[in-house]
Amino acid sequence: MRKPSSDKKISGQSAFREFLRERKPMLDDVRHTVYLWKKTPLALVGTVIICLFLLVALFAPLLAPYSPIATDLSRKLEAPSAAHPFGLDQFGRDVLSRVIMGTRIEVSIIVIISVISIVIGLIVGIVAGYFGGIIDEILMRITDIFLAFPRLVLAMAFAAALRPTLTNAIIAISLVEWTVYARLARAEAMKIRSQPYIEAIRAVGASNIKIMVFHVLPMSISPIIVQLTMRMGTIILTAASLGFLGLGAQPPLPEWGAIVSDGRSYLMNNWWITAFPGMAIAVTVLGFNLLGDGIRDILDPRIRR
Amino acid sequence: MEQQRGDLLDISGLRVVFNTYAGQVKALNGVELWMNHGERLGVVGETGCGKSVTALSVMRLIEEPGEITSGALWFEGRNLAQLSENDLNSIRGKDIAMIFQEPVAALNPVMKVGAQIVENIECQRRSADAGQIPDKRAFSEIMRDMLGRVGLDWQRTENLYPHELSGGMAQRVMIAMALSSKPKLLIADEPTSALDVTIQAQILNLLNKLVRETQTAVLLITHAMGVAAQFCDFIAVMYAGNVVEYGSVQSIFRNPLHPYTKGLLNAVPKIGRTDELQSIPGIVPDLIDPPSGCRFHPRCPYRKPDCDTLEPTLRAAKTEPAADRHHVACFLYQNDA
Amino acid sequence: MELSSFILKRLILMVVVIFGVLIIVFVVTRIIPADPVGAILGGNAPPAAVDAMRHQLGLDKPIFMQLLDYLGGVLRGNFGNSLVSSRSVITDILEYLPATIELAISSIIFAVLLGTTLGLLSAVFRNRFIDHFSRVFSILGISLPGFWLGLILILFFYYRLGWLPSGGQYDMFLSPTRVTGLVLLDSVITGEWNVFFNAIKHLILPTFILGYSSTASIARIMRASMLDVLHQNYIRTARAKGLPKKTVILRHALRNALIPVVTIIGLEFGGLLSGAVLTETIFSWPGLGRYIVNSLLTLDYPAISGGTIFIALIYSVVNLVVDILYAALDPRMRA
Amino acid sequence: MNRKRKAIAGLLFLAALSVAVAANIPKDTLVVASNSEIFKSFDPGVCFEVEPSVYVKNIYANLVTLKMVDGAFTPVPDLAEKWEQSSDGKTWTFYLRKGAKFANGDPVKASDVEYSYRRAITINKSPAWLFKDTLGLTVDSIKAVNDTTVTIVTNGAPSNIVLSVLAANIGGVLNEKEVRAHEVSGDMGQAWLTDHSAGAGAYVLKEWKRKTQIVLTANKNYFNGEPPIKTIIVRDVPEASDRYLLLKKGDVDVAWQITVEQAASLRDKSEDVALISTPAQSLEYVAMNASWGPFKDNRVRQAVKYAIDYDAIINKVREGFAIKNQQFLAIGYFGYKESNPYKRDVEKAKKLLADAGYPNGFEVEIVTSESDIRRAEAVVVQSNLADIGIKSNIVVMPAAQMYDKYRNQGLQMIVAGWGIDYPDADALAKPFADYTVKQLAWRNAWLDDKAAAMTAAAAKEINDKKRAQMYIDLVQYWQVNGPFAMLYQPIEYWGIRKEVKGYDKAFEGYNVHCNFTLISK
Repeated sequence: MRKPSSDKKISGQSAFREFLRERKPMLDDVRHTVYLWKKTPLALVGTVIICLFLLVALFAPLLAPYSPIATDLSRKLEAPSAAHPFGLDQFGRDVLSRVIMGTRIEVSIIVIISVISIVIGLIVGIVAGYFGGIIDEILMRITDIFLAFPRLVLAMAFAAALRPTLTNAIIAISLVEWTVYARLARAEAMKIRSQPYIEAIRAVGASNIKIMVFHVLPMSISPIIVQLTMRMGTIILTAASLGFLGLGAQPPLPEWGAIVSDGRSYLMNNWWITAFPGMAIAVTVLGFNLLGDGIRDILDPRIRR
Repeated sequence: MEQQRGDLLDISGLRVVFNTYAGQVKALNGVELWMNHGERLGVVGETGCGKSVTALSVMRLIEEPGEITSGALWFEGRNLAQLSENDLNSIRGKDIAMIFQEPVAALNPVMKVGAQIVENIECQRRSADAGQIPDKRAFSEIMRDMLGRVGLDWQRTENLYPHELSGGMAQRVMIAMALSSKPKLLIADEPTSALDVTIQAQILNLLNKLVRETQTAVLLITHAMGVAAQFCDFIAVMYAGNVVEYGSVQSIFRNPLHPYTKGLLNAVPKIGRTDELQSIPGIVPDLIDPPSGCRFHPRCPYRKPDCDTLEPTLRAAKTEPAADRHHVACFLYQNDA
Repeated sequence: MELSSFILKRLILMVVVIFGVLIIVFVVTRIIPADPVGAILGGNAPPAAVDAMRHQLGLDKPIFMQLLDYLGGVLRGNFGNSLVSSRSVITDILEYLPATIELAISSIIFAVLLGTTLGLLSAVFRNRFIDHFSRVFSILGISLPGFWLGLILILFFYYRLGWLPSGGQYDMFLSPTRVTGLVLLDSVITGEWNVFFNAIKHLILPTFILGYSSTASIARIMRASMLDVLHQNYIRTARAKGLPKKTVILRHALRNALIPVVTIIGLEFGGLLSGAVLTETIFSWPGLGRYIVNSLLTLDYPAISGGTIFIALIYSVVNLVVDILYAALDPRMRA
Repeated sequence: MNRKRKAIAGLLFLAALSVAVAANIPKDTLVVASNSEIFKSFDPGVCFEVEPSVYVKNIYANLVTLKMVDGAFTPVPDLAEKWEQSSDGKTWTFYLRKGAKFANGDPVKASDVEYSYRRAITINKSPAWLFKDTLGLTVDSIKAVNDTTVTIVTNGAPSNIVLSVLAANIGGVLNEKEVRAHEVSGDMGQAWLTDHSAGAGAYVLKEWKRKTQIVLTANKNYFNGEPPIKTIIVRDVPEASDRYLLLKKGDVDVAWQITVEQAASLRDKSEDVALISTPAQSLEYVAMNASWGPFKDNRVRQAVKYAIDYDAIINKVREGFAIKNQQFLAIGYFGYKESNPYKRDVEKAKKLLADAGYPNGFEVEIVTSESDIRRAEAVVVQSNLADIGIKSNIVVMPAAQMYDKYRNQGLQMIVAGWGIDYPDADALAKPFADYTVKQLAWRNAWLDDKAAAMTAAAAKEINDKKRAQMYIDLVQYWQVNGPFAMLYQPIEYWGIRKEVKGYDKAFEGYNVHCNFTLISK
């Protein structure tokens, strides 16, 4: 039994210690996550790559030595040199600046696709999980239909249907990506729906919509964020593949997949047009995957011990 | 140094630690244990006192993040702690066998039960007469005989999968498997704790019968004093990683010396006694930074000034006849503190 | 649940899904603001010829009518004729399907073998060099863009070293007899061993590129499930029996760890079919993937619908087979 | 013990694998790498794409064929020894050579010609309009008078048009007996002829494994004697870089559609591989929608024509694989007289724009297709227009979408090309100058009646000298007022191994004339 300290003298110091004691389980968890984080160097490497990727995207205009679309046919297909570390492409454009500006496009691709697919996924998932019954059955069958297609094939079909531009490619990929989040949100919603406190709130007169928004939604955010980091790698690859097939970003937009596709017939003598953007895709997607892998290991109870 | 105390097994100064994220758990703090051929030693203590860890350490089955930091594991003149992995493998399953608390979980879910027993027999035979071509049919015969001796109809049980067995049946299979290679020492890590009471008695009686026939020594890990008293010849009481008292069943029960043993015995309800049960005050210590000196001192009513600085060692208590081997690790009985 | 009713339910579900797929593909291809006929007849064709062809194909009818005609046709197994090859879509697909299946099967086998080994190694030697190496190697699998890596490998292995061919299913001078369309299988059936070895040489690079991307997810699942299995009690029993470490891992741990891996093979097969689209273009592989890409670029409606439906069909059938396999592998499911 | 066995099996396996990959190509075989994805059919009545028609020309013999004689296409006898044109110019009589046989040995009879041409009209596929509209033929126009004579009654089109059309794919003569034998539910053998052949040409179509390869074998009964190359294998290789690698490695003899840069590197310095080139039968142009905004005023159209840097496009974009030709007639065509009035003149263009009331220019959308070359041209035109104040953005569309908009006059500005159907001035004058035929002139909404009248008159003129002069006048008028800025006439090129001989002769005047029999190794 602790000696009760005198009332007057509860100093700030003991209040802080009190605050800490209440937070112990959470702090404990954070310490454990950091410990695991340090133990998996791969996740560290992933984090570093992603930070670099975001920084380059942020300061792209400053970093890019030349304009990504200025053509200079007189110097086309110049090999990499000090002035142009990544060399020039068949239109005489600086490949390095195109790759750097491309970072910004990749970030916008990821952000837009993630937002659209999460919004659709949440709506479909929560509604299906929360109401259950026939609504759940219908919505889930629709999800199954989208999942029946191999991802890229469906994205290609949508991209070809809408005129092949970057925005349409983004829409196409989002139409494919939402299914992942729908399933997650549905699982979360079904778990919460059966909680006793939901009955209590409903008894107090809260409408379904309010429950869904204020209770189900916040709970399903965390698994979705985790899934998001793992999906980003695939999103970039899908966008790049569409670009490669000519169904995605159109020139002169320096989307990485399109740059690789542009340069592929010059691979023999001017390898640099394809090599550097390809490497950029590889490193960035590698970063996201390492990050995602690290997160997955940390959260997977089986591996956590 | 040589094996002196028990001619079958002699554990001295065994220390085991677990490096977890929260810090280093000092699970065993110099365990002292010994037994002779054919004897039965019961290791009792509250959960978390390190009795299971001791059992696993004997066969060096401690996995990451645990590790044996020091101590000797003498077994018939050989120190298991220094043995190489394949030398140890020639002893595991052959000379020392083990059965566990969760019998169903201890069997491979995707392999038929009969096959798992045959695997054990085959493994022992191969190490024994390496030259000969393993005779599959003979091994099955032995397996069927063992299943019969543990009271199971082998025609039905042989082809079942572990999840198709009840707890009792699974433990019988484990016993059949363990004893199929006629080990010198059987380590039973809380074999009956997960079973309901009626099955517990059956299993213990079965074990008692089989083990007596083959004169196999048994190291029984249990938290039930009653089970230990009924089954074993000697008892070792463990507390927070140390053996605090060791001796024959009679001397321990008749004349418990260590305060913790006394507390344990008072906590056991006895038929006919209606007075209120006493519990031992305080809680089991946190083994990451255990109490200094004797780890029981914070809860010990007879605490003396040195108890929280010096660590008591297991010493023979002079009062009893040598046969009882009564030892205790407490400064109350070491006047040269 | 009895196995047969499990399959029945899945079959009904599959039919519903395929029906949905039919509708989606039709709608998607029809809202294209473009005129495939013009492209196919070529810019020079006079408008009269274009209109004649549009009428002939019924493209001038209202969308809803076209949908009914199309669904009627599909139910009778007639997916219409491809605007490009003017052959029935079914014949086209049946000609190209075996090549894609052969590539997909060899890639999934490669991915499973490589994936499980990597997963096993990184679980058994956790947090040591082998663990990090195999995880990076497998993660590279889903990070490297297949189309880019393919080009580079061709440049290296074909042009610089000349060890491997740059594309196609077999050498142009061989003319293997076609039985099922799967060149490897056919060459075994007909005993044409020169075709067999040649086909393998042609399979190596495409299989690596296509399979490599599935290796990562298989390796990850394998590692996680292996780590989980290694902590189970029956592994401790196996070690207590004095079994050598190798036997403990291969006979006890591996068999249990493989069960969850089976489930994602179905999913990975879908990934393979996506990947096939790119790999086939790079390696001039006469498969369904290339057929679909080309039909998308030339807006060949019937071919797009027929091709995508077939791919969806294969994908659903494979998933069903994998689920049944899962029940067969794990005795606990067979109760 | 079994470990040893496994090792041996492994070694065996590797040995089999490492056997030399580069199959060396026998002397009497020619291997071609091209992208045969878009090939539809080898049926002469159906095939209308440029590349497959190369093979159709070598599989089927025609009544008459075209050869490049000192820079101009000249009709030459093929199955028909000689022919006559009636006084009113409408009825043509063809006399077949004696003893000509089909590949399967059946003799070539006039009834085969009658059947082939009637079939082409009845199945009414893409090339059918050449017979029906251009020559005004109906099923009854073709009659076999006897076994060796055929009469064809046309709408009186000039001789050069009639003979050019008969020399095209659609004029290929089929073996009636064999085609009827393979007819399926009244399709007149179309399904069978897609990947089989029943012709009398130099080669026989042995096999077409789609997306893999096409195999042609020499026709032993060919009336001009069996060709030196016995087998032609056309490998389907969709990737341009693959085709180039195969050529450099020696796994193929000929590579089609390699990039301009690769072609330039072969032309300049390459030991084992040579470059063959010949002016192509197509034209590359920039067109303006004459009824859209500023382009309504001819001075604005003139300004654009003066703004474009033709030399930059020819030398930088096409690396010199192009000929400056600023009219709609291809070089060497009937009525062609060189005339390239436009040169890049920024001042003049600006002045014209100011006079037309657009001193600070305007904004326009340039549409083009996905090929690298087209996009490069659009990029150059974009910067050229910017120099005179016209702001433009480029929109790249797949062919299907582009044609849809273009056909409905929906585009403002386009960079595109026009392939020539038959080697006669009319085949170019009609689309480019006569809006009534609803082709290029119509698509760019240049509804100029004077030009339409001049084109129609020239098409009917019998007298060749007068007809030639009419085309020269039409070109002159068209260059001043037309909505087209002609960029160049492309030069077609192929990469070939040094050991292939006669390829340039065989492909001179490509795709009107391609004769594999001239090739040897």
